[in-house]
Amino acid sequence: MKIEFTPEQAALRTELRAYFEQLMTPELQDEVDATPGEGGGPLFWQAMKKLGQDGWIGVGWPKELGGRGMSDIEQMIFVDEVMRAGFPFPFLTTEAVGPVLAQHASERMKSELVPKILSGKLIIAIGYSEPAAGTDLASLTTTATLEGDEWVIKGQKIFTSLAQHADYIWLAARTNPDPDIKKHKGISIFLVPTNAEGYDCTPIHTLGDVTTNATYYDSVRVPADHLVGELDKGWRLVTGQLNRERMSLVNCGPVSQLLNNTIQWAMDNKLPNGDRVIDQPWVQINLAKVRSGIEVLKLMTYKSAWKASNPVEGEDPMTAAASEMADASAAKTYGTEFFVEAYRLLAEILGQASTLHLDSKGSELRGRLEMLYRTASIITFGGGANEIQRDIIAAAGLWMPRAQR
Amino acid sequence: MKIEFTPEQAALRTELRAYFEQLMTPELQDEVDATPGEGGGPLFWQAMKKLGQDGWIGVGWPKELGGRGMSDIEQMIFVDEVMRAGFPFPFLTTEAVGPVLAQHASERMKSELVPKILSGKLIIAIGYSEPAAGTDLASLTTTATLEGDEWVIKGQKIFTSLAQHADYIWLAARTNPDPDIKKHKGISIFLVPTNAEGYDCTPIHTLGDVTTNATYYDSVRVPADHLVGELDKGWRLVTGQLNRERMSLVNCGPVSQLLNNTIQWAMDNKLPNGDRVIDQPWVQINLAKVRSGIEVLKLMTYKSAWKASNPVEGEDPMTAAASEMADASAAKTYGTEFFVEAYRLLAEILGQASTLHLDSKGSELRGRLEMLYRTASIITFGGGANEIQRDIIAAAGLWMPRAQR
Amino acid sequence: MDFSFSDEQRDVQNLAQAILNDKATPERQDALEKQGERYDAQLWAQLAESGLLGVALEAKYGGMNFGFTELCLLIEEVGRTTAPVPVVPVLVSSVLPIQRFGTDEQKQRLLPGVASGELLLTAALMESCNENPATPALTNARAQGQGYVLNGSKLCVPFADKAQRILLSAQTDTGVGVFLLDPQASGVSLAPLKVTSQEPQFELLLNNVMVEAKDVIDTGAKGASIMQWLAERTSTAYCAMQTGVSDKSMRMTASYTGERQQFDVPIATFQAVGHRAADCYIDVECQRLVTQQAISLLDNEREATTEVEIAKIWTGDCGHRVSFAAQHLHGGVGIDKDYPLWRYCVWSRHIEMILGSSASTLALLGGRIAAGRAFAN
Amino acid sequence: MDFSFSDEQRDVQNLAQAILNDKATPERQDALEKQGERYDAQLWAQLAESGLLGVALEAKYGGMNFGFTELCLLIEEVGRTTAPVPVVPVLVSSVLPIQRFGTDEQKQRLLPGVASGELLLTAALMESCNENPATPALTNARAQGQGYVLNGSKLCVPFADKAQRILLSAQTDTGVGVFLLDPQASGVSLAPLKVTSQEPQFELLLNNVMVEAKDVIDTGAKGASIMQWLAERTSTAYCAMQTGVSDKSMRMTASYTGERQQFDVPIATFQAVGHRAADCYIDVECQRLVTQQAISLLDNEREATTEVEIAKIWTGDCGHRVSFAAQHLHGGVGIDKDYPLWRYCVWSRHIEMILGSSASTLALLGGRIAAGRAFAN
Repeated sequence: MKIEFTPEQAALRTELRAYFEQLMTPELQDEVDATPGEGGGPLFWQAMKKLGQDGWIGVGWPKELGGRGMSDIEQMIFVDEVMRAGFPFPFLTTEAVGPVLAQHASERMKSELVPKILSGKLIIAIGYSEPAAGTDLASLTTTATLEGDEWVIKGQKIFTSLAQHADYIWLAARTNPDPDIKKHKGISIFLVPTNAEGYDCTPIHTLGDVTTNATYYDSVRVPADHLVGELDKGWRLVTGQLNRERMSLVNCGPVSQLLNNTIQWAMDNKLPNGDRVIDQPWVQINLAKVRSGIEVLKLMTYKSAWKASNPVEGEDPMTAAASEMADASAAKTYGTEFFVEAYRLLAEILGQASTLHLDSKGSELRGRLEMLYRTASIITFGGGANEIQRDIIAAAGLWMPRAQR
Repeated sequence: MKIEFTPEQAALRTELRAYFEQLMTPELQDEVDATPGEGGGPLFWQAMKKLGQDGWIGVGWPKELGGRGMSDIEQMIFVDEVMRAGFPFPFLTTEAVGPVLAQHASERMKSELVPKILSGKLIIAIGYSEPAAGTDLASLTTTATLEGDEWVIKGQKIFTSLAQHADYIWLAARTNPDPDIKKHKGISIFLVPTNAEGYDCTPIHTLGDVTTNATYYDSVRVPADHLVGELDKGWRLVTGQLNRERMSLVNCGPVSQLLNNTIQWAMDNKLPNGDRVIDQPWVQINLAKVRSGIEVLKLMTYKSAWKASNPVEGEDPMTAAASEMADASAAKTYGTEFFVEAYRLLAEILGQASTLHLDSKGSELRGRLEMLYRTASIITFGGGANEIQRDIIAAAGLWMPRAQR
Repeated sequence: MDFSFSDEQRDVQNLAQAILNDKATPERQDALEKQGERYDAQLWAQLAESGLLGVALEAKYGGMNFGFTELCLLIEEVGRTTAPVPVVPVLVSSVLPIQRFGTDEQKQRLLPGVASGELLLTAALMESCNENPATPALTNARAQGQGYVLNGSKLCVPFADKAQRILLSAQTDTGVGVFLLDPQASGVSLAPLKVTSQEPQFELLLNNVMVEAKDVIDTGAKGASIMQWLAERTSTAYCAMQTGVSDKSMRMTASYTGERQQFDVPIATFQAVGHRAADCYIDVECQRLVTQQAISLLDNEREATTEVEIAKIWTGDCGHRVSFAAQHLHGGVGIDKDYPLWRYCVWSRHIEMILGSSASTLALLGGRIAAGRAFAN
Repeated sequence: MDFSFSDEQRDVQNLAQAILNDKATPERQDALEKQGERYDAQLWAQLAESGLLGVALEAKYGGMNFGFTELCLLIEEVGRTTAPVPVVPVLVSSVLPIQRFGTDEQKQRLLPGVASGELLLTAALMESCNENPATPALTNARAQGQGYVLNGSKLCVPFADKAQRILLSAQTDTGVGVFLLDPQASGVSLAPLKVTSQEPQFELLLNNVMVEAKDVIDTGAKGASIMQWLAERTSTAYCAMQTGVSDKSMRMTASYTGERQQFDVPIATFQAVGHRAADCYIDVECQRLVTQQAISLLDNEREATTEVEIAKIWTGDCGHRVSFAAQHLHGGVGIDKDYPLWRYCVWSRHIEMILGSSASTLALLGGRIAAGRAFAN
């Protein structure tokens, strides 16, 4: 047991921090701030291209697929740093969908898409949720039917984030309508080009100004080889990456940076009586709560990365999988709820100034806290609602019996 | 709307506070401290007798039953003050069971027991819970069978608190064993004398040093007129007083007194650097959290008392009952969980000294915080587990549909 | 102890509900926001016509002659509908101190116009890093002739562009002065701000601005206590608004989760969902009670600093928790701007952060406790 | 980053588990408590025999030559069984500073006896209203001849009656001195205390007590840093114990609720019960991680004040929450002394309150942040 970075890991972190500080020019920062969490502007695409050239896309992909083959810990350091810098790196494309696509898509799709992903030229949006299928994802009703050598897709998806910048939708559709089979069977994954006929995308405006989309599939036709993996077995692809995705939602990079910026702000600003804001004991306590909450997130994410590369010898695979699942759910639940609390604790320090929008005169810390109040809830219900996560923890972490559902 | 005491109410409070300060002699305080929450010593009985003589038992009973006929607000002031003084007043006997007994028991039992209760000479213990019937009280299995003109009672109860000082057990038993009727039907209430043959009582020692009991009923025979109210309709008597009992669990008198004592302690004691304990900002914040939590409890209990005497004109009775139930459950849930938190916040101020038992050298504040750590959980699961209370709130307060159970 | 509403109070409540439910619909608010300004002049006129803008004004100024309690009933209903009308800045923060501390001339000049809806007033209560209007640090006033010359700045002044006068405090030679500033006066500049709640707010810059003698409320001796008086009423009025905001968010959530089906049942039947909503119920009840107490005490001009602080602390906590519970239990719908929940969320934040957060207020209350001024009685 | 245990570490863990599970049964603890003293001398001897008492001692003192990590593995298992043995006072608070800062003579005189189980040591870390042993306020020492004369008092000294020496700090002319006090010396009086955890503790009164030169560890220059060093290790060792206490409480709760039937189903199937247990799982995982980090850093003699404070904060919070969740979900059984949960609850409290609470530690951490010494890296 040695819970600190090795000298090599510390060096990688230093390298990456410097790299992203350079990458995030004030102009790029402004562009990114204007479309929170989204990217998609010209400077964003320019930075993506540079990242691709410098070999920073697909760092965790095996070398044979064109990646850097970094270990999980190194990869986590990369994620920490890119997120800390605030660059809207398209993780879903590069880390979640990308490697699966590189393994399971047809040869033609692979050879077309993988180079584009790795060179930072392609974003793929994920189309799972439907109006009546959110938490209960398996009840989705969008269908794909084989007609000749084409799949005909009919249905509607909501919260298809990034669709406005994407070339493809990674779409889950029902391919086996037999009502007698379990509803999570009979689902398949398709790559739907966003320029296909019958495809439509309309924005959904949200509280957090993050634009997401409703996407419509009015008999969209795609070639047979746009099916990814085996027919009717898409559910595995949907859930296969879940643990890692949950971990990535709660990365501690951004909140660490925000805490540090708030500390600095509270040191630099003065109260009417001449004391610094940070001289107020309640401010110090708020900061300390955030500081100690962050420490756990850091350790959770690093432990999970470490575990991925270091399976316990001789452990029963089912026990190992259950424990991994429980820990991912614990991290997701803790982290997402901690964020809500942390943003509040920091906003209290700014007081009413924390309600000033980043575009406003007088706003502080680039309006981050103002924006985060409006976006923090998304990942408590999204990414698998926290109720489901707690169900998983009780069952997989504590082996408690579950109610029939 | 005028949320402050009338001059008369304020005067009553002043009178009672002075009365109980006199009543609680240091000797009585010592006796009471030795058997937390329990009473039963010689000075306790002496004080009970005086309370009876001074007309302070049954203050809320109607005058025709021998009480003072006080309004609900006045009664709440009385409860506040007796609890603040720390006297282990037998509320269950005088306020919960007593009035029901005075209304529903047989004439012979009434004429025998009511005068004793009102003169402070009799305690009645409640026998509802069984080893397998706690939260699911209606599943109780103790039976009572009529043989000739006697009821024969067989079974076991647990957590029969105060049984060691009681002359009677107020016992719930199954009188209709028909498996086809709903399980909360077919339950009746009996008065079982603790000197009856076949009755046995053994102490259960608890974390909080509060002694409670297992009581055993090995074919205990009681005369027919020991049945209270109608046969098979005891469930109504069990649940009838529930709202008021829930409110009484969360009275703010004791915690208010404890807060004030802790404030005074923190003013009187000094740190190594010469500052008073209370000069530490984190101590002030802990105190402020408790202070603002108490304020709500005070208002909840007074509002509930006020409502009992002031039904809203023209309100639908079902709506009124639902709202009363939801508010009682809200108060019980909030109050019992707040107590756990409040005791912790105050104990942190004392630090390790809060782990010194009242019988120990060096203990502070009569060891109250030490003891309360060990007793605080009882009322989060007892008195209707808080899970059940939240179910009630969702259904009765917010009209949300419930799962089938 | 009397927790009931009088018949007159119920009338005020019913009248406010009728107008606001009818006029401040989500569709109407959506349309106004799209036009770029969250202010409903028509609705304001209608409230004036109904007499509600004068609910707490004396009859001689065109008011209904009721008190702070009745005013807060109106404000709670504004919270319940998130209606885009400046009830707190106008009817509480500026009108109440003028009616109590202003000169007869000021009252006659300004109050009837408020009651009739013809003019707006507002107050500038905040400076950068300074949320206590009783201790202005960035604004000063020096006597000149019969009047005063003001310099400095205020932040987050609501409706400053539409107000006839802006009530504000400034340091003077003798203490804290209270002034009625004409935003059209020479030397005043207003810069629009963009804030979470979308309330129109402004930064106010004062460069040698002349305030005439007739617009002075206090020159220094009593200014701090006047500002404290109005800050307590402003805080409490926002607490009343939060009651409406949180109560409605909670009820929307209860009803949405009763309809929304997942796993073939309404999600309200999952115990975790029911219990989270139950926690909201508890929070709202707690927040409502401490708020009603503060209102009642202030209405009777009792010393109520402790009780106002407690109401403020609960309001911040309850507003925050209920806002996030409602968003969470609604799922994606809760943050979709086509569904009205989001306005409740941003107003919860507005109220939470105004005139001190829960954390800063806890520290104040703690200080009062340490000074022996807030024992539990 | 390496979260694994080495084979040797697993051996220590397994050995500790085997002995403690076998000997520190609830029945055995019950019997000892009824005899009036929570100390299992037989078990202590057995731990000595197995070598575990010397787990962190150098081989030349009869130890296993392992470090703080391995010692904490033993301590966690003591927490998991609530075994009545003074592992922290003896093996951490007194043995570790002696091994690191003591003279060769002190080490040779005292450490082999600890490893063999023949003698106990302890430390007096607390005074009335003073939980920081690096700033002794009520105890002073003045030089006399080759030794020192001590006066003053310490509170809550564990096992003071059985210890050969009591390590303590006192104010000297030149700073904070560290001494090894003989509790049999003239002028020492011990008064037994009664505490929540039932650990044998004493008030220690010192009236002109002579400490010989050979029992002086530091006369003033480095005493404060020695006490800080040992306080960080003591805190962290208690954090490790809490991991065992909370983890076991949680697992007892999961298994009890899986068995206990109400409304004809195991109560674990109620979502509210499952979720409360899930929250315990999260808490225990968080507490374990920050504790392991603090252990690892201290074991490598890194500067770790921030990380120790964070571990202490989490430990207090987690200990408190898991204790009450476990009691609550067990219902009446949880507080019945015939079922072992209650011991876990009282030990949670013991650990929570020792050397500073979560609230006081948060304030310390906040101070470090304000001083620019605890940015998130």
